[in-house]
Amino acid sequence: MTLILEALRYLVYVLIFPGFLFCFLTGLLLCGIDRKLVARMQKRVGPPILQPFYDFFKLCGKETIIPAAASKTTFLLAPLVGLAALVVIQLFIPVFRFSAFSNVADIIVILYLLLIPALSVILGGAASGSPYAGVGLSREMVTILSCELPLVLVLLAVGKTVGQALGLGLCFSLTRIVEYQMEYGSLILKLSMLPAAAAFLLIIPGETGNHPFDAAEAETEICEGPLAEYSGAPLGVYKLSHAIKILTMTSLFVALFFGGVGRGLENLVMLLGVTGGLAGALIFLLEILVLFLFCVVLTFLCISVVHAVTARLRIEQLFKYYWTVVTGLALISLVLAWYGL
Amino acid sequence: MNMLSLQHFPIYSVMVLFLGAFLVVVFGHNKVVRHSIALLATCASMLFMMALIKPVMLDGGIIAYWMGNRVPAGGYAIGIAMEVDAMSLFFGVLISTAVFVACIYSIQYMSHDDNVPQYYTLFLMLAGGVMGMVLTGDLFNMFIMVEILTFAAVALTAFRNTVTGALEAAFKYLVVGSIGSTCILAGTIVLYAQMHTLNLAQLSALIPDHFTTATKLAFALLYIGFSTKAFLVPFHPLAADAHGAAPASISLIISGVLTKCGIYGIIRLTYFLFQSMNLGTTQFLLVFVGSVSMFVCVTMALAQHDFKRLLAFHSISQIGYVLTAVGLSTALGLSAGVYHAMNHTIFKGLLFLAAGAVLHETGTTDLGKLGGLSKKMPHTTVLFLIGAAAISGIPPFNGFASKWMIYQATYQKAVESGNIGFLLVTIVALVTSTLTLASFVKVTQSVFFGQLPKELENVKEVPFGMRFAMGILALLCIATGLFPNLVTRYLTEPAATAVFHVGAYINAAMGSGYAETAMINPPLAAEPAFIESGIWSPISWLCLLMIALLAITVVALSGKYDKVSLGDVSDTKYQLFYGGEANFASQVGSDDMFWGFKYNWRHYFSFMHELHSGVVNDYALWAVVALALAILYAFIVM
Amino acid sequence: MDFPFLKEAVNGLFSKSSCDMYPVKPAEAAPRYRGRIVYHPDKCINCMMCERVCSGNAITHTIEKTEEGDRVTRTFYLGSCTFCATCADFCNHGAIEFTGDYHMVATKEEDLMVTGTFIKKPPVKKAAPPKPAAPAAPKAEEKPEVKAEEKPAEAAPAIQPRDDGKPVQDASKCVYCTICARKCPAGALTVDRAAKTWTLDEDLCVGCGTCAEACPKKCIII
Amino acid sequence: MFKKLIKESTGKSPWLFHINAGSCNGCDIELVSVLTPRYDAERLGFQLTGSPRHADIVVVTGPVTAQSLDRVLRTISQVPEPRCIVTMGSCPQSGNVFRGSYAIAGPLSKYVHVDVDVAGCTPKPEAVIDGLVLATKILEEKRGQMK
Repeated sequence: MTLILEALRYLVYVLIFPGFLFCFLTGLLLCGIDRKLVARMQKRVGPPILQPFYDFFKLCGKETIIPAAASKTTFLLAPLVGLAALVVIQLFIPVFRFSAFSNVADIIVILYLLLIPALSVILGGAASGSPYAGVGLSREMVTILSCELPLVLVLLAVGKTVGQALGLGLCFSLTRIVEYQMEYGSLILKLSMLPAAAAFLLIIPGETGNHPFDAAEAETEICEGPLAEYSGAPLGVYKLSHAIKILTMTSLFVALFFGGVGRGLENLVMLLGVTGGLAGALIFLLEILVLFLFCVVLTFLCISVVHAVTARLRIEQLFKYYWTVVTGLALISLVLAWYGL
Repeated sequence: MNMLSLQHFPIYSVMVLFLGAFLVVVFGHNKVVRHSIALLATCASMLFMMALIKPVMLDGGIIAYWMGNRVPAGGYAIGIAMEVDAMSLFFGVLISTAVFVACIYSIQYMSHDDNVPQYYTLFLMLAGGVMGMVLTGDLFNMFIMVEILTFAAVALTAFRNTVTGALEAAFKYLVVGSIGSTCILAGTIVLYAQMHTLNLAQLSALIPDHFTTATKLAFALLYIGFSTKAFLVPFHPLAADAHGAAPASISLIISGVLTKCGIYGIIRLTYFLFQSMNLGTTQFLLVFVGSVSMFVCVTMALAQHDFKRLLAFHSISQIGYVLTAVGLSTALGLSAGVYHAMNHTIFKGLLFLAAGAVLHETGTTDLGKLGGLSKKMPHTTVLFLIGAAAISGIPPFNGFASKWMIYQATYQKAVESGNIGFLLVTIVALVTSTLTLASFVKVTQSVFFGQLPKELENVKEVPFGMRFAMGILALLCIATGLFPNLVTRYLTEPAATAVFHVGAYINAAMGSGYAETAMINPPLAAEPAFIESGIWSPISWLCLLMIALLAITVVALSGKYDKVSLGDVSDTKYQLFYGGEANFASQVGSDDMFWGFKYNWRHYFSFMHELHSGVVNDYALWAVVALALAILYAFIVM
Repeated sequence: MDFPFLKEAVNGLFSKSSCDMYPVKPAEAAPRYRGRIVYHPDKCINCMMCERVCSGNAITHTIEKTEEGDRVTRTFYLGSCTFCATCADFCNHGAIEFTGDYHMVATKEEDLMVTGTFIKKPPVKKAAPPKPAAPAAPKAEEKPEVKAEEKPAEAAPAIQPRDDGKPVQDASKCVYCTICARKCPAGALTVDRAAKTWTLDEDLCVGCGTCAEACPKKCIII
Repeated sequence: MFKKLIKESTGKSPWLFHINAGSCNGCDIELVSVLTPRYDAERLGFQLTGSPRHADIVVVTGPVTAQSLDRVLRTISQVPEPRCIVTMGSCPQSGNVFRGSYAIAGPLSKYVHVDVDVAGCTPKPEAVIDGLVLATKILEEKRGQMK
């Protein structure tokens, strides 16, 4: 009996809460809020918040054309694999106290899992056979390359700080990082972690392919790069996975640097005097809400403002920017963490 | 099957191969006989090795077999010994499977060529040499086996002498390879002069107390000799030329197996003979050479525009990973390195066989002339993608499991030893893994996807035999990737512990108690701790991915995701969008991919371009300079 | 590391959007905006000047012969019009007017057609006067006989305009500078400076009045 | 329920693809000005896309010169169903001042069924918005009739 219950619980995790439905709704909502904020910053009225939902369902209704030069199965399968991998990554990221599967993976693994959605775009573009897609996937690969080094440094710095504090040398497990922050306060408050947080903020638009770093899907120069030949439902799945990636990166940032907020919520609930089962549920809801709010603020900070204010970088400027400025920031925090500050 | 009857299996597995080589010469002109002899020989040697797994690996026994039963008398080992402990058996099993798969593949692959009997004789000689080198317990015997495999490999590189550059590559390989062999020979002679014995076990008992300058010279010579065989940094251009010209099954053997012999030799040298791994200096030497060859070869691979040369540079960069992990001399590091060596043989073999398939069908491996092969060769594309994902460390595959262990080992070593150098190694390792992914994206786009050029119109799928061989390797890729804990517990950890139990190794050969008497400080026999700081179970991850993928496909199919509209090129609707132009063949050239990265590193690439001049005397010069540096290093720093 | 528009972006966030919400709030075109054409057929005299000057040749007309004159229906095809309003300028009868209505969206061709019809009474046909042997004589006798019955004679025998809209020349003031002949678009006038003759070819003349306007001495009355 | 949701969202998120068939760029800049803050077509869901595969509404400007004819027709054929074709300005409807010239391949309606014409030699942005809103209504009906 417990096996069925267990299986059901896993199914709920995968399909409902931190899984598909939650990602679908919050991802598209974040994308809608981002487009609205960018419009407001340009003194425009901007599309309604639910515009990404309309876009997604319209694309589902469109006809899916497969060009004769494309190889059909990879062309159709690539977006689905990318979306599935993104949903699975979201399962590993703990929402403050609650963590669905977080004992299964750690941050280096998440670093590598983040490659799969980007690879699904590359494979989809390669499968479509169009030369625009060829240029697009070569730029997409350079973008991954440039985001990888600073992301590695940030994760090593966090692993070192938490590992040293917990006394086991290095700790890559996300749950333990969050628990550490619960006891000793969020990592954002530590001096050595500030440059790492700043570096991570600069990585988010690059990793998700947002405006200043979207040389890979530049709709003006190379007709949306790898997505040039996509139409209908596969294109909708790609736009959806783009939106969910924003959610994944921002919630990863919250888990890594704002873990201590969970303790604050618990104290708040304790203050209100709610006890017993209700308290657990309340904390759970509060956690989700606070996570969503943090994600919105972070999306505004690192995606919308940067989108409204900057122009698109050429691909080698993007690479140079990431491997000098952002890597420098990350290196500072790594060295500080190394010498135990 | 008690210990006694198992004793003969190592010599059986070596001799079967040499016997097969002899028989092929005699009866080789008939196709069926030739193929059956080759298959039987390789299969027999693999079965002998498999049979030894249970006793040696799991029960921890060590087989010491004296040729002609000349047991050591009076404390001196006169006879030639074959000593098989967990480490050599691990490499033995790995090599025999790779050789067996290569044999299956080459049956159909070599059908177009002429004078094939000579191919199989050389092939079996090479296999015998490699098996002999890994299982032998005698230093001079190891040198002889190295000689056999080098000359067989040189002859096989030049087998298709019509291919441009084959003879020149073979000549280069011959020159630098023989420099390496002579270094090993010189080292053996110096050691023999000092220790008056050639038996590995006795040497590893005597050398640590006589750490004189002569033995240091021997160390340097042997190290350079074995690193030539493993194509490490100063000798890596050889590999690129050799693979470029050799037939694919031979490339599999050279990159998958020969380089492992070099690594095996270095492990024996540093952990057993000189037991110098606890010295910081040898660790620095190995880790430095490993990470330099890791980074240099991956960047060189990015600049290639020939499929096989690109794979060759990648195999050296993966060997760099293995050497870095081995050089850490922590239990986790050694097991990660050995695990990555196994994975490398599997996925590199798969990639080389895929390259062979492309060459077999289209006649060229130039990335510029290929394209769109996935429509014509779907199975090869899928198998290639599995290999590419494995080498670039995508989670469910085996490359990721071993690379992830390597990152943890280096980072742990950095934390324990407190010196930031190892941290730099972890970062270089992670960046190199992404660069590997980049170069395999380049190959995928320019060979298998993109536009199908006119002249490749009538390309067909590869015959079943070749696909079957690739299929075995692909299955192994996935299997070892999904069950890392099984592989580590039954294969790599016994091998790693065997390396730390030098005393047991010596006693097995020289009779119990010899190690304690002969050595002042008997080797540490501490139980190595395999602590892993991260948790990662690929099985549960894969189940989650499958559930999510299933859910998404069900939702998609209900939303009529597969109701797609297909049509042929004549209707303009299904032509590619070129900004309105008519359909014309335009493929993103393989060497202007990643323009952004290459532009930022243009000084580095131009410097590398001049360095790799392709002239044989440059490479010979490098070999000698590396030897000189190694000797200097051994004298001053060791 | 300067972000040029950061300040504008942030206070843009908090200020009202500068969008004037078109479909919700209707927007007026500029005062003298040249939008949809309105055609007043009654004023039109079918001089076809507008058709001739229209750069997009968007104006076409059809004539049907009917008993009380020929029915002229003129259509302005907005789909081919550049809205330069040259036709309006050339139409000295003010038959073409450009309104401020810019809503010219159509799914069918016909919605962009602006048409108008009117009946053009034929000119009163009289016996074709004999070809004037002497240039001076015909114009003198031709005029009084036509005009005699309606107008009481004024002090100076002023020249009365003819009823069929064709121009009449007042010989006393005319200096035969031949400007009117050169200006006449239809080439109906021939003026001979030496012989001081001013002859009008009634079939060619469409009564557009360009000669009257152009005459420096204002001696042509229409 | 799902089909109704798709039908409605087809009307709410029309993506434009702009084809310049030899236009004098008067209509091109007017079309882009529709996306500027003052007229802001994005609040109705309009978005300019880079590839015809992503487009719902194709806006054609310019008198379809002979050179650009087969390119325009090929690009329009590559737009997935349900699609609308909007001609902007007088040129694509009739060739305007260029009618009759050897270089003009005639009005677009000769080759393709044009759904909405926005007349005006550079129609006012408000007129363009009207045209596009009318096109989205037609798009919604087309989506309704589809299977």
